[in-house]
Amino acid sequence: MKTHYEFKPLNIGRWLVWSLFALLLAVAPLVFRSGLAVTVLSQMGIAIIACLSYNMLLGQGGMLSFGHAVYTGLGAFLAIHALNAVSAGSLPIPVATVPLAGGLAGLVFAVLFGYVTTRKAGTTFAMITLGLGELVFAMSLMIPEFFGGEGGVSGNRVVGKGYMGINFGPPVQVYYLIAVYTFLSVAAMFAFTRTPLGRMLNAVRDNPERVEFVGYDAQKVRYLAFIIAGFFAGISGGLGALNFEIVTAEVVGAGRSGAYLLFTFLGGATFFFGPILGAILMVLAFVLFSELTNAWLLYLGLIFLVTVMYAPGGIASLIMMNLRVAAYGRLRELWVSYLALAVTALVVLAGAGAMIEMVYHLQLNSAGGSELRFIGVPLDAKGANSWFGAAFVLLTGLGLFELTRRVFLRHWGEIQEFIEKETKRKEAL
Amino acid sequence: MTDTATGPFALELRDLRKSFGKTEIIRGANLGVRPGERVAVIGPNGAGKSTLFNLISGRFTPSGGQVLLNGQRIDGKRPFEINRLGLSRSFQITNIFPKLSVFENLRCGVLWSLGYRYTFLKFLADLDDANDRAEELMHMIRLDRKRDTLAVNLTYAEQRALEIGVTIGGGAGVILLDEPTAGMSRSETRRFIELIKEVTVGKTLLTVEHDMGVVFGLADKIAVVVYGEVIAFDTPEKVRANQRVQEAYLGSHVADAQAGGH
Amino acid sequence: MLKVDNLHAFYGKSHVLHGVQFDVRPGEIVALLGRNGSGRSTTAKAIMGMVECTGSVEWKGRQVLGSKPYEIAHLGIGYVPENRDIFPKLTVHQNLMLGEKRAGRSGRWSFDEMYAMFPRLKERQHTEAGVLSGGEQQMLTLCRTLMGDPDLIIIDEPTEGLAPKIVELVGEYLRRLKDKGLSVLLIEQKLTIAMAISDRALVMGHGSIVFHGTPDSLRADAYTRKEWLEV
Amino acid sequence: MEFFVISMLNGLSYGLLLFMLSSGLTLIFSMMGVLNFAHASFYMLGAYLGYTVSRFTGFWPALLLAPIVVGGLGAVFERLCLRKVHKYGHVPELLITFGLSYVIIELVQLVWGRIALEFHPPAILQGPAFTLINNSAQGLSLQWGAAPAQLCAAADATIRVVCSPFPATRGFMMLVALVMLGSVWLLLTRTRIGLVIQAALTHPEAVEALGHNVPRVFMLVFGAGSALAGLAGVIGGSTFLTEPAMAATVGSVIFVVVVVGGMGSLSGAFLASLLIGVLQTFAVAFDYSLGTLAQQLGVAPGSALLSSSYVKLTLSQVAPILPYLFLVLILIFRPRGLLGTREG
Amino acid sequence: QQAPAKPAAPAKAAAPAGSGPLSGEVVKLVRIDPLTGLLGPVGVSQGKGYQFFAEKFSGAGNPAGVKFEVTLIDNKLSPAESLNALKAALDQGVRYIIQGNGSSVALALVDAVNKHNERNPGKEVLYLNDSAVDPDLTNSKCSFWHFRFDADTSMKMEAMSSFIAEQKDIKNVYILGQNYSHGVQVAKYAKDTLARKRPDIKIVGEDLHPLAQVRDFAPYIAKIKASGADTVITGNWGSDLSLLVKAANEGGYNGKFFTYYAGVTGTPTALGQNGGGRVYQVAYNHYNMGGQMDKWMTEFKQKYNDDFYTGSTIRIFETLGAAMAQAKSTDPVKVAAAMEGLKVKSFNGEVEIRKADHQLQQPLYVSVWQKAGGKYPYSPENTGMTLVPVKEYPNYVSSTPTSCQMKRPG
Ligand SMILES: Nc1ncnc2c1ncn2[C@@H]1O[C@H](COP(=O)(O)OP(=O)(O)OP(=O)(O)O)[C@@H](O)[C@H]1O
Ligand SMILES: Nc1ncnc2c1ncn2[C@@H]1O[C@H](COP(=O)(O)OP(=O)(O)OP(=O)(O)O)[C@@H](O)[C@H]1O
Ligand SMILES: [Mg+2]
Ligand SMILES: [Mg+2]
Repeated sequence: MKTHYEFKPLNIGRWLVWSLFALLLAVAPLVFRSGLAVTVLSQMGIAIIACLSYNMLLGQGGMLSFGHAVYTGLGAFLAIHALNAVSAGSLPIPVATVPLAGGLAGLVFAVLFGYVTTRKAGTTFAMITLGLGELVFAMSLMIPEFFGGEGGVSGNRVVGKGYMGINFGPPVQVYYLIAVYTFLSVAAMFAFTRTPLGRMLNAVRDNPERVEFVGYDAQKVRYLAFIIAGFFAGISGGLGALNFEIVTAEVVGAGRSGAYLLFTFLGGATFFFGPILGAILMVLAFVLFSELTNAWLLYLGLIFLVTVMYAPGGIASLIMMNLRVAAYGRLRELWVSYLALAVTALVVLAGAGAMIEMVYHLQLNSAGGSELRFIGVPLDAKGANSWFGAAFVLLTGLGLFELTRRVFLRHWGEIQEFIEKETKRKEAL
Repeated sequence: MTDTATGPFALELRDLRKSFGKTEIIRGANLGVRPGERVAVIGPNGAGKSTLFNLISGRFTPSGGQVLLNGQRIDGKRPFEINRLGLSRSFQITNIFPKLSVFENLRCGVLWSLGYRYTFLKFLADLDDANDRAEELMHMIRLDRKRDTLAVNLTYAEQRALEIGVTIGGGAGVILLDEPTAGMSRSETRRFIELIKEVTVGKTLLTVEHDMGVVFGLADKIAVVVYGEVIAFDTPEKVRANQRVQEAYLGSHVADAQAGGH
Repeated sequence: MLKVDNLHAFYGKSHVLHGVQFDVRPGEIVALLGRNGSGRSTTAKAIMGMVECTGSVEWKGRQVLGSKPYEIAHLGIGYVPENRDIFPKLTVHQNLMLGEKRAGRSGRWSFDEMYAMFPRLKERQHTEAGVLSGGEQQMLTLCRTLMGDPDLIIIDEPTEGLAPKIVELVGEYLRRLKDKGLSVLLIEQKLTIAMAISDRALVMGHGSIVFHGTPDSLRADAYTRKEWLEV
Repeated sequence: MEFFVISMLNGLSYGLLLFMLSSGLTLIFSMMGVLNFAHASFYMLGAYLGYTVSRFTGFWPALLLAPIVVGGLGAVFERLCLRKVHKYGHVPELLITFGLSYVIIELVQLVWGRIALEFHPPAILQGPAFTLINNSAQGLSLQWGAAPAQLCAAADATIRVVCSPFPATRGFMMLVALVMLGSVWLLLTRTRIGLVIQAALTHPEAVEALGHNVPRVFMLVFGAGSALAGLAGVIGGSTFLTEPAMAATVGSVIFVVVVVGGMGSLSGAFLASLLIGVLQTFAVAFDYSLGTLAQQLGVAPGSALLSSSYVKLTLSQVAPILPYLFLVLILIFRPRGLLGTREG
Repeated sequence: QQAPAKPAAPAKAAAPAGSGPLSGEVVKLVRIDPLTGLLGPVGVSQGKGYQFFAEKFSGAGNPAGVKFEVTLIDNKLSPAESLNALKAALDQGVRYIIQGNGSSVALALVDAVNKHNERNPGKEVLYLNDSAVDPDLTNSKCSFWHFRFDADTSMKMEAMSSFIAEQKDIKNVYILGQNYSHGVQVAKYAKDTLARKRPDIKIVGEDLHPLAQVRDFAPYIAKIKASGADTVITGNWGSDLSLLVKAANEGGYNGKFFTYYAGVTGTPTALGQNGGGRVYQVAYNHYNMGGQMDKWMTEFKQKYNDDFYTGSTIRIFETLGAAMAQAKSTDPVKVAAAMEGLKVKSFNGEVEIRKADHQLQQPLYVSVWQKAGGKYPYSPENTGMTLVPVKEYPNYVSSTPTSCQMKRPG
């Protein structure tokens, strides 16, 4: 009996997806050329590795870690020390392999810390990682020999003449190095999900007890996965060290760990590609979103509330749901609803945004006059008109949104029913 | 205890004991099962049948006594160690991997025994033996059509079947089934018993059952557990005739009616 | 007392009950029989307000369809779910305490009576219910519901996993409940016991009632037994 | 001796402060299993609301009103948001409180601005509750309220007198913490609410079928937990600082208390708070480091080693992170916490 | 780009077009500092200062006649974010970067600016540091591209210790600090300078605690009391300072506190009446400088309802203007060269950018926190309190030697 026949048609699709991914990585800096864009792209690559490695724990192993930055961060520190050793000539390895040093460091620390953390799952695991994270962060300021104190440790990635003009001076060269690492790491982590250990990790997540009755040691499965996740986390840290050429204590901080958790979840922990989306959003949120508005933290918080409530599977699950609808050929009838939803949602956002921005303006900026522009519309933060206008827009938007949402939900439900019937029918065949 | 067959025991309990806090639940149980025997374990509710299974399979550590599998002591070992030595069990309350598909569930059950252990250097898709074995199991438990359905979405009976599939997947020689037919209707039960018989050919089987029909249909021998002791271990006919068993367990006419009904 | 009419129930989009109709009179044991998946448990849940449904459920002359489960419980319907649903981390005694609608007031039943009914529970009253044996858990759920002093008790497969001797005992107790004036809607798999104690029997198939009559007439109706019960 | 007494008092009162901060968290966590990351934000909200209300009504009514408002907001949040994600499990529950904490902090800054507020305790709480007087001639004595100046001044140069006032705010805080302990204990043991919720965590439908209005109970518990946070906020805000960073400083140490104490154990949380409070306070007093230890043991490490930070790090320097060390150790060796009954 | 300091509205020609040599040229500056988080309020307040003074110093306000435009980027106090912000600024063609809060950010920026300038000749940027005080920045890590306008930790300690040396009643000193480079450096310089100036003063204790982690300072106060210290030297800022003083008050500790940052946004309110008469601050300015500064501060307060205290802001515009006029160019390389050794008259007398290490040499003031009124009426955050100057130390006293080996381009 040949069993993997059903992978055949998918394999073509898979080749396509991976080639597209590679292509995307290759052309991105040709499209977005500014200095900021290149470093943002680099950071996205780095974040993608970090979030995927985090999701090995969260999504695939059911381990909620509050201290993943420990492994990315320590990887970064080790990598920058390695880089400095390379610069000093005491470590004869090419600069391009420095991230691997970070990976090794992540691995070693995961071996050390993972031994105690992965003995338990659930809340106990979460809390140990929280405690370890705090400890490592506190230590980072107390032991300047290794962590470089407040200023951190800096290095210089340009060592010697380089090879064929590649000396990693120009950010674009570093970007391509990161892109290569990103591609390989993503591929490796995807491959991992298809291996016996990867599958058993899912089993451990679902039912650690039962795993022991099919011959596996649940603890050991968790531990091994933790080590592998630590390795990739370290690589991501090492790439970060190369990109910034400086590593400071913030890389092991709780803020980082929290961000990995939040954005991995936002992207979608249940699908492999979810964390990739999450990572991209993370970089956008921290680098660009915060430049657009002072109220970015507020928006971020609200986005999380809404996502957790209405799309607990993250963005990836939304996409997959629509793909499923598309597979049954019924996505097309939804676009009107989507359009309506988007438009009304934008109206709500405009109303709410105008009010939020006015409050912020009043608070931070009032001396510059009470006028401000919000998406091109002049507003007067002290004028009743603007406030009434914004409130009106908000309320109308809310009303319309709710209306369209209901219509959409009915339609959506009907389609789901249809799909369910179809699957039942197919099963019965 | 009367030993009809001779030779080494596949599974042997020697004065096995287990206490929870102050209460002793298993009070010196003795039992010897020969290879290939099908044994039904019966007894009143709370007698300690499931506890006995938990002790044998390593879920609990015994407070005293010994458990031997093919002559080797396994008491005090962890569940996965015992499993690797060739003993596998199912659960009274369905216990599978809810977010994995039927096929994945079964494949998880076979991986270790085929020697793949913790490897992450091979693709699952390339493990022909594991895939074939899982397909075969899936066919045996008649879930081919639900191959890619997540286990949570199966009906109760299907989940029970899957539970059995995962249990026998590893190819263990000794199988413990805890109330495999619980919650099934008569007809389903009948089908299911056939299934169990079919998939456990040549294996040593211990199963807990309350349904006398099943018990008498399936078992070569019956072990009666009462108050943490094995008070009788014999052929079905002799056990049914046993006065103590009558008193402690079977009650009067219901048992007869049930047993006779098949 | 309980009058179910044209009841349709849905799990999300799947339509499970198709116009179920029956009634239960005071002091009566009604057996609800049928194959796996015929919709018996769903009927019970629909009465308790736990699934989405349309139609009519009248209890003591009052429409309860659309009420919340706890409101229905307060009106005097007790429900013993099929998958036992004991509270694993609470002790046996605490499980029983939760059965009471108001702390300390248990109406017709007291803790002592419960413990007298199943001495096994008394022995284990301070144990976490999660570690009870399957049968013990079944006893516990029954007692827990009785503590709420219901007038009608809906029991979903109470003898599941019980030793034959206990099965008999449960039958015994159900009859005693009836003597105390309770009505019982008994969902059962084991025909023998259901036929032995019930006043009327209903058979369900594919989400509607396909047979309605006394146990004797069911015994006589070979077609129904073959087609819908497969015995 | 007097240093010991004062340190002990400081330690206990700090422990009680920790308990006050975490009691609401314990309540919600032990009953609902939700690790409420927004707890510190509710604490902060309590302080700011307390400040605003007290400007209209004075401190004491604010002490009552602000927690009620915070509790109400908590209940509303439970009703509108948390309830929706309950069915998805603990991680989304935790994340939604995470998101809420961002929102609250930003909103608070929007409404009250970004710099510290002048929120003072009422006059009656401003002085010392009592003063410990250590007179090298007469020994240790205790004086209620502030000690008169002449008692604290040495009459003659050979006598050393040290007056250590114990702030009334601290005393009040200890009192409130004890009251909280009592009321949460009553709630847990004298009512069935605890049972209902624990049962509902695993089988909500069965609990409803028994006649309990589960959603309402959840809402009440979350509201009560938030109200406790709010109460702590009014007191903490007036005793310490009312500023945007106040939530962050309370931060994760309250989780340490709850987890070290044991999941679902009120007495455990209490014990853990006191232990951590005393431990940390006394640790501050010790300047021992690995280096001095080695020297005392007669080992003479090389001077290069001696000057490295690892070796120079003193106990007092690491005092504030001891709770985390404690947390990790406890969880490794006793995963269910000091007095916990269940794991995870 | 948001907020506080949108480029000063050009329409409001507060400063008429100047007549300097570069009249009409626009100089863009980007300030990379926190606008959110722990130091957000400080960054926001300082941002307003740049907005205010960019307008004042534009056009006729500076000898070169250039127009200054300042934008703010929020770095969330994160070095990595700051490097992103730097990239964003470079993309906009900005050649002047300003930063101040957090030496970790400062060190990261110096490093990044050095590398950028080395790898991109012709596109150099200057980094103007208004408040990061890590001495390393003008010693071991000194850079041609970096200029510091605050006085570094060692200079301030020089002044502070001179003052302490004059106080005969100070005999026992306790040093307490946050456990990171600033706290460690304060402790180190305190010990060095006191040993030099008043060897009889005993250091009776020394402690470091984690940054912004301590909720309860009572144990530290108990320890300080037990040590018999009459004076505490601390580098603490923000809530770590306010809570310390509060705990001292409550714990009945009456000694003096010598601090660096009593006047920074938020701290005055938090201090309130606490510590009146015994909390000292050493800085290059205080709230009652008199003259033009007083007028500016009043105007600033009216306009923004906030207090201006970061005097470096003014110095940056003054020196930039002068250097550009001198260099007749806004090219950073030439301007930097012109800034070296530049002297300007400023609100606290003549100040000089020392050529050797680019550290501004300036007078320092020791002031004490007490009731406002009389000669010293300015009350920050309407607390009714103020910082009253008790001693001024001219350049030559506060100056400290440098170990800088400056590498100059070309
Ligand atoms: N972890 C435990 N702690 C305390 N008591 C336990 C524990 N596990 C089981 N028991 C008790 O041991 C007794 C035997 O339980 P067991 O589950 O083995 O019974 P059983 O024979 O399988 O009954 P059933 O047929 O009803 O399933 C019961 O009374 C049960 O309450
Ligand atoms: N939660 C659910 N979601 C979707 N479908 C369900 C759900 N529960 C039950 N069903 C379906 O509804 C139908 C009736 O189920 P129900 O549980 O009422 O049957 P039953 O007669 O009680 O059978 P059993 O003997 O299994 O208890 C079945 O086809 C079942 O698959
Ligand atoms: Mg059992
Ligand atoms: Mg059913």
